[in-house]
Amino acid sequence: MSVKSFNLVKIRDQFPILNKKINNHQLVYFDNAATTQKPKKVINAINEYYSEYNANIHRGIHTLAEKATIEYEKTRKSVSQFINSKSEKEIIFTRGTTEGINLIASSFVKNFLKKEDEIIISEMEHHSNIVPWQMICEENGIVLKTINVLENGEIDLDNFKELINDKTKFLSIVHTSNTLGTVNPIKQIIEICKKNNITTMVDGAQASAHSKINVQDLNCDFFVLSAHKMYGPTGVGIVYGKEEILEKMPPYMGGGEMIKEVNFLKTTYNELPYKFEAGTPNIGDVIGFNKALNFISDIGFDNISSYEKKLKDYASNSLNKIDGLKIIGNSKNKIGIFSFTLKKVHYYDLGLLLDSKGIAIRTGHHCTQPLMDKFNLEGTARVSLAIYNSKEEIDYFVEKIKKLIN
Amino acid sequence: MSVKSFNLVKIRDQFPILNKKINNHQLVYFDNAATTQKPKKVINAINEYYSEYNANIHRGIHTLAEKATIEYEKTRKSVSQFINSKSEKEIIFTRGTTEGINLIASSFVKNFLKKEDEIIISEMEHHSNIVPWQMICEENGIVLKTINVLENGEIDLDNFKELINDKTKFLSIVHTSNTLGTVNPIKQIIEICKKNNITTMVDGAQASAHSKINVQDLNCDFFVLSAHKMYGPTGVGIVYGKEEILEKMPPYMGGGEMIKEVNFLKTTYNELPYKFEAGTPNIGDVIGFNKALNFISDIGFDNISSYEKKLKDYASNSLNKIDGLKIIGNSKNKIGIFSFTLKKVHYYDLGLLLDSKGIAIRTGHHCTQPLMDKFNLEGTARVSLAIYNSKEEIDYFVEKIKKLIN
Amino acid sequence: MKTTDSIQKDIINNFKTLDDDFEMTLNYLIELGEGLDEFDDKDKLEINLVKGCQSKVWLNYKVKNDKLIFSGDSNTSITKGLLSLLIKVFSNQLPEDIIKTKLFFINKTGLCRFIGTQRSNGLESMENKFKIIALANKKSNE
Amino acid sequence: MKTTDSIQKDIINNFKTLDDDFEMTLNYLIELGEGLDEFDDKDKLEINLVKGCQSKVWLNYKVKNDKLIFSGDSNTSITKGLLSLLIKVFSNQLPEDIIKTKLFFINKTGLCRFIGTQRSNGLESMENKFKIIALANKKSNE
Ligand SMILES: Cc1ncc(COP(=O)(O)O)c(C=O)c1O
Ligand SMILES: Cc1ncc(COP(=O)(O)O)c(C=O)c1O
Repeated sequence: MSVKSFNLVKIRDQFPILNKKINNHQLVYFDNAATTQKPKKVINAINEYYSEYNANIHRGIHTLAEKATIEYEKTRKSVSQFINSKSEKEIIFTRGTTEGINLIASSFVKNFLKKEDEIIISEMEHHSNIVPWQMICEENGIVLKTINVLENGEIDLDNFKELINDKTKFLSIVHTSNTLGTVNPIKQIIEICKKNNITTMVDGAQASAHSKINVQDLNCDFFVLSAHKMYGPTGVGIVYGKEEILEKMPPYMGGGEMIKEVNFLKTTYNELPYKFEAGTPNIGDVIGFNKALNFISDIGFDNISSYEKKLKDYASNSLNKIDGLKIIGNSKNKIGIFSFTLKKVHYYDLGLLLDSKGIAIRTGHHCTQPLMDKFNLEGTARVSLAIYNSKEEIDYFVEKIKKLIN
Repeated sequence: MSVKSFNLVKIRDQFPILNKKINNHQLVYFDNAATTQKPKKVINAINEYYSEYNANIHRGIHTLAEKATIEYEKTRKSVSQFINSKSEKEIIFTRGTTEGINLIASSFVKNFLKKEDEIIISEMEHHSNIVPWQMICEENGIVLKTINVLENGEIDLDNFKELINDKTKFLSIVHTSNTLGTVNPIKQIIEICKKNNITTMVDGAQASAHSKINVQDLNCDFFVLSAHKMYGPTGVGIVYGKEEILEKMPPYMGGGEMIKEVNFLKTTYNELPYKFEAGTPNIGDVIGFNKALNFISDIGFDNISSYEKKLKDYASNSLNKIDGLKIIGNSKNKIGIFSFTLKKVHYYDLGLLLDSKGIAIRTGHHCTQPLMDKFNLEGTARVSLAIYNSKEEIDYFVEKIKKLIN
Repeated sequence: MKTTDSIQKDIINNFKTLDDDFEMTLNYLIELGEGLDEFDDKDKLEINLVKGCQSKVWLNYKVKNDKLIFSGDSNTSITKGLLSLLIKVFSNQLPEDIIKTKLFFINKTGLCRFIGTQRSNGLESMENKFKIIALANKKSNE
Repeated sequence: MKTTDSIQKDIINNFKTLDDDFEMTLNYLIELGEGLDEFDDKDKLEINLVKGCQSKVWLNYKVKNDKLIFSGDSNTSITKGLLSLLIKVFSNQLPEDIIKTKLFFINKTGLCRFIGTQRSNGLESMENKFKIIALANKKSNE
């Protein structure tokens, strides 16, 4: 265990929304895979930026612009440390995971793959890690292949190896599934890819708030994430890319910031990371994101993993005791995300009925329709936990479900 | 004059940053073309969203998701009314003007223009309205032409007409120049385009906070803007497009939200406007933006135009009296943006020296290098005014400049 | 026979007693759904289907004295409750009256909460299904 | 001759008296710039140019007793002041000493404010220019 101590009450105190009443009940927020709540320090940082030093960045020389630029770039540095990238130049700000994947599809895959090359993804991907590849494949005659998912919600590694051939040039895979909770053996998968000269991208949207990410250790070429799933604001995401790869990629969007010199005859592009950041960025929220990273680091991943594992095991036990409840995704290595069906109650009814008791869960296909098809489901109910959730909340939730089905 | 009354003190009171001291002087913020400051109600709305009803939108059925979705979509409705679009479906949320232009380049121009077709822009465009066209033209063998700018900073309409030929298929032009302040005769330009079957895009980044935009009256096919230049938060922008044109355009990015059904064999896309909004959007700031639109509407464009015109004339007179000061851009129809050079002081020194007196101006090429080249300048100092600026601030600024050059 | 408008007014009055309480409203809706006549599983055909965001609705009808009699079902209890209200409004009415009807009870009962926002607007599809059926059964010479 | 480090320490002490006051610092910088020896316009050549974000700097040198004597100019007064400090540190030093020097006075004088953030980092280009000149003049057999 870390030397830092873990105090749930103190953590919950930092989230103003957790005091809210929903339909006359204390809010129980179990929709963390969709988006997490935000601690006061994140909200305050945004507030402070707009109240005290709002200015456009990078080109201004006045005091406000200087301060805003410094704070904005501090976040880049924090992200770099947070995921252990070699250099800050490897950190590009986007709107979120989805934009990040599109950036890589459009700037890397489109330019470095050719007709009949192959891309591998898996059956458990989020739509955001499917559709960009479908679009780019269709446009460029590239072939998209998908790794099977096993009945227990794990990736079929044998099938993965079978899919690889001389034409395989790119793999994009989810680190942690937003529907199944499965944590994939990313390092092993990337190692296999490296042996076969396959460029790799990891969708870290669901992973980054729950376990330490070390991109150098993973040795992935790209890693993408969303701030809003990490206690940070909406509208901010990151593309990590290895410097030598980002260097050779053409810009994604054109505009202010990403240029060195503009001329009607010849325009030259800026250096990394600015080459990929056209236009005024989401300054306020990038600055807020830094505080979310601080929030996580202050608790520490040792504490987070150990507490969240306990909570997950507790939830798993409790849910499994409910009559007619079936959990979809039972990987040994998983986080506190539980998709389930109930024999007697449709997930849509369940969602609304729990909402009437103050409990927020998600229902539907969770943007993973191919996975739903695989399991012959139209949708599920999903409980997804975060660092501020408690055993008491799980008890309350289980009690309410039991009442419903009896 | 409007029935609403105009009260500068009350307006200034809404902006917490205007009370700040910068280097021991009261802040005088004259960098509004880069980004405007934000009224308390915008800051509070963001704060409230994160403290009270933060949730991911559109697919959640619990109370928080429902509330967040409703508030998010309210902004779309407000924008639609603000620019008088026919339908809310015509309003697409982006990160800002730059992303909007790239969306149009990538989804419209790339798909509907062909080799040797021609695009017209002008010499006074912002880099964000140059580079995306350069990139798309180079990739697709399309030809980019530029309308001359006259010595007084107005567009050369005769030259524009000469540029049009059978191959001209697209025009993108700035409504109001961020460097010169020039307000272009957009309606007339679009009329000429319509007669020649040219699709039109208006860069409204600098226009939207200062005069009423009516896209149906303008009859443009596309209009783009940034919230952060309209007293709104960073990280939000709008693409307006005529419904029938947006309908036939393929999606820009792939991901969650923009799909109807995903399947490894065949994915179908969502309807407008969601087709163009892949991934979790910048929910908090979109909600904040609504309050910025309220702020503007509460004052009313009658009041805004009349006050800002007075202020502009006052500034123009005052600046013109300064020895060795030369204003670049003297169009009869312009807003309160003044780019200028001083005989005795380099703009960079001027920017820092004024900053030491609390005055924030911008210096450099203002992301319009081709325009700078045209006027044989490396850069200028730029004062850009907004609704909360005052004559007293202009007096203070002029006094400081006069001291400097004596 | 009551007009569609007066039926809607009755519904609004019934819901008033619930005092906008989320839970009571839900339970009442579910009860209403349970009160619907049994729907024959063999009528759960593609052509009778209305697809909402997270639920399915089947709608069938017969004609009796020129009036339309609707029957329906849903795979979720709450949507079934909503459906039962629409059936209450539209059943036993002439096609031309159905077509003319403007649904106003939804906004006045707090039910919009269960229909969901713009995105999951299954209600519009449901309403359309009723009206399309009505259109198809309208006397052609009118 | 003083070492580059001790010159830097002198500069830091001089700036201490300014008490981090933005305006006084600016004026002092401008004064320092004005104190630079006249730079011959005909030496304002492309090869002597260092391009910053918003300003231009020219740097020239001659060799005297194996030591490098720098001269320079800028089109902006404030950058010229900064340049004068760099010249103070590097002028009259042996190439190998220039190469070895780590600039630490910038961070300790509040001058980073005038060099700007990451983006407009003209200082790095200036420092590089000094060191490249030093490298080119280093005795080759060392
Ligand atoms: C695994 C996974 N990938 C991608 C995304 C898309 O992230 P965003 O909507 O923030 O772009 C999500 C979010 O739901 C996710 O869970
Ligand atoms: C005329 C004009 N167009 C486009 C832009 C780019 O806007 P943004 O940086 O918000 O994308 C600007 C902003 O400076 C502008 O002034």
